[in-house]
Amino acid sequence: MNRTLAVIREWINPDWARHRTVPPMEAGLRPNRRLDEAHVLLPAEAYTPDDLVLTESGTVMFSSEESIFELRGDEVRVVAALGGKVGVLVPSGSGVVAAVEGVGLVSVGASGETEELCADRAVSSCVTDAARLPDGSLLVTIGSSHESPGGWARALLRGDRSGRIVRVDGPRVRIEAEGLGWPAGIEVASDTDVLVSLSCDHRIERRMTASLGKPSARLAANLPVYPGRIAATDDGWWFVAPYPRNRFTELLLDEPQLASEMMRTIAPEDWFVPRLRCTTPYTDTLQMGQLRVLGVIKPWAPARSYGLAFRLDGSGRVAESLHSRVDGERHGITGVAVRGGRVVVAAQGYRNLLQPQVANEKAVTQ
Amino acid sequence: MKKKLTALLTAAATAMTLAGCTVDRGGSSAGGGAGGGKQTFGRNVQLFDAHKKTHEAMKGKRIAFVPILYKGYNLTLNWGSTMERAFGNLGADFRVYDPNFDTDKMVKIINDLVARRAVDVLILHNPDVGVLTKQIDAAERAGIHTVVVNMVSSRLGDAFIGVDSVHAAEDITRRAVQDCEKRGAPKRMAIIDGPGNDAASLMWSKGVHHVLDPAGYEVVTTAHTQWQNALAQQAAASITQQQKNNICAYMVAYDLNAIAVGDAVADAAERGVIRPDSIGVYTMAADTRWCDALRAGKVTASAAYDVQGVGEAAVVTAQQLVQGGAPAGSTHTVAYVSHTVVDRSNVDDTTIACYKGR
Amino acid sequence: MGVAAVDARPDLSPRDRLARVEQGFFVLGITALLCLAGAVTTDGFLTGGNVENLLRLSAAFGILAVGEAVVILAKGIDLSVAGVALGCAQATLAFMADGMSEWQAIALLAGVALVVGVVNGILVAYLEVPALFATLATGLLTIGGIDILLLDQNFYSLPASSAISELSSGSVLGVPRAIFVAGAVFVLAWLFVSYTVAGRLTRAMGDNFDTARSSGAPVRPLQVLGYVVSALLALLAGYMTVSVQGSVQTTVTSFDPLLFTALTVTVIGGVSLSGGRGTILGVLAGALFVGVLNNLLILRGLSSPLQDLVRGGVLIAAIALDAWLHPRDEETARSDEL
Amino acid sequence: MKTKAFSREIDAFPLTGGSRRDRLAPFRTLSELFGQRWMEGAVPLGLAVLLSVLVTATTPVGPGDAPLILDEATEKGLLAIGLTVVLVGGGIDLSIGSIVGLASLGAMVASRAWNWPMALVVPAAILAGSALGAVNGFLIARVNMRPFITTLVTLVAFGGAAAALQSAYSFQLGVPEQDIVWDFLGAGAVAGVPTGWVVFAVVLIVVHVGLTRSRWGWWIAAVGSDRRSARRNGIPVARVVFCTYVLSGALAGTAGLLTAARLGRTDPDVGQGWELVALTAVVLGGVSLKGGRGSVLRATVGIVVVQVIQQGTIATGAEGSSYTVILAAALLLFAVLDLKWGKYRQRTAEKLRIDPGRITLGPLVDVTEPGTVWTVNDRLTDASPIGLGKIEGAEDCAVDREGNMYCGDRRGWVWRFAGPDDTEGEIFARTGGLPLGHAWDHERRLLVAVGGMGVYRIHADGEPELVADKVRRSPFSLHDDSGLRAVDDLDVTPDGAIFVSDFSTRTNAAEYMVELVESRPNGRVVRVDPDGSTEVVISHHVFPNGICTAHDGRSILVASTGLCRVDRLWIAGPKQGQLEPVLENLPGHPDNINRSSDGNYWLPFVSMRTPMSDLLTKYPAVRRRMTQEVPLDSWVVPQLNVSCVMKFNDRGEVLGVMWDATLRNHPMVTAVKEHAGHLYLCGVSNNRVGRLRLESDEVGPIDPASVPGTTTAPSLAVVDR
Repeated sequence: MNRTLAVIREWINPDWARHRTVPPMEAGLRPNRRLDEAHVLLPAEAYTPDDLVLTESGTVMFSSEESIFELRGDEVRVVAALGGKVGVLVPSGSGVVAAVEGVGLVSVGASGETEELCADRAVSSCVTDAARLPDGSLLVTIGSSHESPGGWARALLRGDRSGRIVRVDGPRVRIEAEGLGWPAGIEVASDTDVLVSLSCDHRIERRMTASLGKPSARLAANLPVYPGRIAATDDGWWFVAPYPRNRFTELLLDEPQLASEMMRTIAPEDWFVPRLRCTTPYTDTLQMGQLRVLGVIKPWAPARSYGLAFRLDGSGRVAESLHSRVDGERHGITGVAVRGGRVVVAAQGYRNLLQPQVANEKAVTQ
Repeated sequence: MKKKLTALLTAAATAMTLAGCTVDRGGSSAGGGAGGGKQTFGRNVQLFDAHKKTHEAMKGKRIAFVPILYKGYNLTLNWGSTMERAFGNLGADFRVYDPNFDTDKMVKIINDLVARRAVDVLILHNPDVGVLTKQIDAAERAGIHTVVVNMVSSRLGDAFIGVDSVHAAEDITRRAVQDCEKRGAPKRMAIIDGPGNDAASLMWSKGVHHVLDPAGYEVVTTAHTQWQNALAQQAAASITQQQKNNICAYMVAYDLNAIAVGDAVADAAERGVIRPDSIGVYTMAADTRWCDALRAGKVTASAAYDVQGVGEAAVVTAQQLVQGGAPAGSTHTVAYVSHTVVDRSNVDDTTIACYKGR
Repeated sequence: MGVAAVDARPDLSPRDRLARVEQGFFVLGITALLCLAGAVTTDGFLTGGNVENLLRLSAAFGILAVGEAVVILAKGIDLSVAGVALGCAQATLAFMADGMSEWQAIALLAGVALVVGVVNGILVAYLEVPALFATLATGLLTIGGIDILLLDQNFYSLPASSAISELSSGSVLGVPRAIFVAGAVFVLAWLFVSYTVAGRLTRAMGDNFDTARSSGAPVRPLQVLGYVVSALLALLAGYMTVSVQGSVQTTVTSFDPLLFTALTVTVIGGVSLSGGRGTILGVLAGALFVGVLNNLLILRGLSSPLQDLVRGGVLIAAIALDAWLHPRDEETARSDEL
Repeated sequence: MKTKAFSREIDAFPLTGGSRRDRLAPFRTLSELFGQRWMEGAVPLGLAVLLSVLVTATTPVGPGDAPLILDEATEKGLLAIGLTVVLVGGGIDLSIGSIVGLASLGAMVASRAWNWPMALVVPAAILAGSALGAVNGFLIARVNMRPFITTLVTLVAFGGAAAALQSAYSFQLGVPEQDIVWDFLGAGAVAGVPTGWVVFAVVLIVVHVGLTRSRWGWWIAAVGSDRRSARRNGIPVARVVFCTYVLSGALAGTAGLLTAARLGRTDPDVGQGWELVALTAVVLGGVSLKGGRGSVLRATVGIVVVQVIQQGTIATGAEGSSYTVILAAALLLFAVLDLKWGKYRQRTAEKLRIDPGRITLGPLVDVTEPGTVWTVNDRLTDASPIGLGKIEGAEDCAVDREGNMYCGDRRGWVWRFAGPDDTEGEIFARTGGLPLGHAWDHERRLLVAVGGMGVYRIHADGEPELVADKVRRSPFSLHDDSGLRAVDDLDVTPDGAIFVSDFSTRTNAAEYMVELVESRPNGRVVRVDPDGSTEVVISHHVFPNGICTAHDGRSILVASTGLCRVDRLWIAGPKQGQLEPVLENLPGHPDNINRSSDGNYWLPFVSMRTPMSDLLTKYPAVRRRMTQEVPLDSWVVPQLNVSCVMKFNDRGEVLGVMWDATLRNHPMVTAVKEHAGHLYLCGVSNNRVGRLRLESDEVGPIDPASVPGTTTAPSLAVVDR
């Protein structure tokens, strides 16, 4: 019924028509090839890095599949093998705190000794990000209370708004905020408030630590991507964008009947939703722009998977961005770590760690 | 293109000649008149039989009253209500059609009624002498009786009922002359009438001149107002402004216009252009609003005529035509109702003055 | 390549030089001539009382002409002014006759006029209906609607004590109140058109709608404002007419002489129908000219048909002069500029 | 009359498996309807007639009132015709009401007061009207005054003149005497039809023919639509505008004469308010207010509707001014409607142009599953490229006996590569369209299906010659589908006729993606007779793409890209004119079929079916929203970046499939030609033509390039492998 109403409103006055649109990548997000030209740290296709941490000693600890690895120089060693899929890593002293699917929060020392921090059911599944507050407690974001971390696509299609923010202080666990659209990243912004990136709403909000339930100010809204984890730097915050927004998926969200039949009859990797990587071209549906003409796929074609990490400055303006466009394959950036001017991103889609040349360094090599 | 056009024209022309033009002189069908040529009553009748027969004659007869304007116009409202009461008692179907002061629409309504033969007696109120000629012919051909009120039209219907406006004009003008002599005012007057070429204005002017000319009075100007108060008021204000006390009376053809002229004169007096009560306002007919103006001293006197009487006479004539049985258009009569001069002194006790809309 | 010195101003043809002169002064000159001719031919014309009476009679359509000028400056036209003026005046008297308090009736009818103005504005600005048909239709709707819904009398007289009748009687600072009110309206309109942002933008919008719109002027609300102002001034003019006449008859069509006079006053005053040109002073001059003309026609005792004929002839001459002074540029002439 | 090769056209609609209701494309038919020229005034007209039906339903106005209504309508109709002509010429004439009054009173005064003979009165009234019109015309055309304010002033001036005339002669007008011409005009009849009606009908026909089919009429429309360009084209603008006002005056004069004869009214306000009625009628009829557009017929319907409304108000005896209120409301409503309708008609037609349909496809074969005949391999990867970097999008190629390869190019050229190792190549012919399918005819001359232009034969010197680009237009089609534009593949049959597939009668060859998304049966297969005449053989086919004459020469194979199937059409023998399925439910969308040397057929796919694209075929509404709201680049289509080449035999068995798993060299193949043991792979969006060496067991004795049945081709039964 509301469709005929919308048609009538548009007939009376064309400006009243409201259609979902995806904003273009412009200004700060102007595409470049910095991810495609970034240094590759790991051997190809060896690991699927999800999140990473830069330790004081200059090594890179990253989580892959069910264990945590440490990259020193160019050789990799296993720090610890945990019982479930390892998600987010948070630096704590010389070691890290890791969120393990099915187990909970586990603290892992530099030499690999593991100690279970909190096994409460609230933080045992679908932990997307965590941040350590100045007072020592941990703030953990739960993507959705019904889904596993891989169920982002189903949550998006179903319009699942059961995401939560949980405060973990030692054994005690308290649910701070509920009803969020897949919160995918959290970081301390200042001593009184934190930044939360809401993936399904394409928004990044600044919330008071005291009252996390109430949204206070938004740092950036209507982004052309689904924002992910956050890494604070001195001049702003680095954000990753694992999934780009696709205009046809937006249309799919308006057609519940088609979406439910798609979820029922088609395998999840063939759903027409944004993904970390494009695997099998043979069963993968194409959009007109992605046609390979004279052997070349145009970089500005509509994206099913995209590589993007961007830095917001204090006022919410995109200061800098790293791109791997549709004709590249370094897509699916899920983790970022910054320490002392060095930025390293984890490209889960490309199954590698990338270290883009920082602005000054790039000027030298050009 | 040329060829097509010429072919078209020749075809049209031949069609014309072939078909032959027939002139429909309106057919001579006398039309079965409602009365059917048979008198309802013989020489004498039983008491109760008369009552029954009258009702029978009138029962179910359709009577239509088409005034110039009905809604809110006291003159026609008065007639309409009288007819409604009378025909209602007799069980006749009486309806009023309001053309809202639009002659075009009045003509259409009459055409519609005659064409659909939806009426037996037509009571018409003509805005101008020559307007209803064709309509009355058509009505007679369709066997519909026509009664015309207000103004004699050149095509006489079955009957005309109205006021003897020339005689009334003469009476009121004599009264004006008496007032002027009493005051010793100058022998000059002004006439304010309607469009100026309609019968009412012409008869009013003729009546006034009948009295003024022999009395040596001079008519300063004759202003035409299309019966619009705005124009009457503007004319009065301008003439008063120009003549000041050089005239002694306004002869206004229409009572509503007279009120506007009265206002203008009162206003001029209040602004000191003329001495108060130095100019009289005389008119014809007197409805309640005119009487209020009279009591307020804005107007002087009027030749009031029996508006109620016109309504009653129309009802009576309609019944006679229905019972008379003579076919429509066979008899033509002209009849006048009474009128008398009314001023502040005798307005309260003359019955025919200050007629109301009900 | 040196800069070509543009020195000699292009010599203006007499017609262009005449066209640059403010049309208002031009018309005032002709009015003065007409007064002279009138004074010579008809006695009792130049008397103070007659001039005052003349001004009082022309106050009503003067105010109406100002409302019309504001709309025409914005390249629109408002044919509903007569309908609003007479309709609302009749309705006010009808309510007062039914015993409603005067101020309440006036407030109610002001609301009605406002609604008609806003409807006109929306039709012309947002639905982009040609102003000619929209206002013609709303004028008829107003007067017809009021006639059906509210009026049940054919003739209403104005109670002497009412504020409306005060409008035209008595005097303020020695000047009769009617003329004072009309003067005030003219001054306010002049200030609005010359010195307020809205006024200037209205003129700009009339001159070139697309440029005004692309330079950020709120064109559509301005058009609505223009029609609302015109409707309210029409209401005031209606009350003025009724107070001068003292009574009102309800059998009147929308093409009433009032509308026709207001339009021709505006056009004679130099406010051209193609918008953007003309001043309030011009409208004042036009109003005086038509007022004097009417008065002379009445005083000469011409019958109303002859008056119409003469007035028509004079106005055709005036419009022809205006067309000759400001010729329509064939290059940019668009066929739908009625 | 040439006997048609096929008794009747084959309707391939049942192949889509859709019900009869799916055959009708509601939105697209609406879009075509809106696009028609006569629709311009249709909707306002339709609503006006609806309004009159409503009035007749609710009020006692019935057919009985028709004569009354028509009497009034014909008189005011003359005014409406005059006003329409003026409006079309870009002006407006409000003074017609007073001209009627003046003419009517003038006629009566002339006949009754001045006792002129009727033979003088009638022309005098008309001349008086045109003279008054001339006054208007002079002021507006010569003195260049604004039409609205001028005619408003003349309305009042002429009204005053009429009143003055009437007051001068009000006495003598009183008594009408009988006059034969007067009665004929008023109540007479011509062959039973009242005079007024006949006059109106004649005027209507003359003006309508004049306005629409004569130079004079076109000039008026030109001046009305764009005054400046009319003037620049040498049209005497001033004279044309002057004539419109004179015509309007004359018609008003005639109307005055008729109403004087019929009603004989002598009051001064004859014709008052008539201009408003005429204006409303014209607007109701849908005549545009901006000039240039409008027809007299629509104005006539408008005037009849207005009269019906008036008759309604009179019959019900409604309030006095209710008629003006209804008229004003109708004027307003129809002015808004005319505006909105004029503005949105084109936009709606454009928006509803693509109307996706529902097609049912079988279950999807999973090509990634190892072990089936479809399993992905990389046999095509190492085909040696010809014309790498020079060719841009060769959809098909043809190889002659000497091994010279001719292939198309998206820029409209036909390349020629002499022999296998010539990488330079030269432009053999320039066609100016999109050369798609290639084939050799009997005399070994190259036939090319040029997208957007039709079927061309290219001679040895590279000179293209048109073979066919026109088909008889299908009987009940709203839009013109006689052009042969989206031709894709063709082949020659033994009797010399050319069968060519035209995949869409709606879009052009370059917009094939619209057809992919719409999947409506817009395509057809056309037979081009040797003498050049064309006839549609298969109609209502969904995206017919590949055409290939079978080895037995008695049937042709038709591949349908949209329905992923291949069918066989018998063109000779007992089952002539029958369509039977050969391959169904293919995993991809088939493109050009070609014969192989071992008696089988090569069939490449232009794209592979994916689960999502199959699901979308079941949701036409979503696809329509996609085509309207989502930009072209984001339309979801089957996987066009990947395809394979398949070999099948006459009984429809898949013999082998070849892929390019690396997706580097030949990811998408649209046509395959076999010559001398090598396979030439063409791709419509590829920058090379691949030349693949076949294994010896795959090469047979038949020369695929020659038309089967002309050389001694072995019969069908023997060949299968």
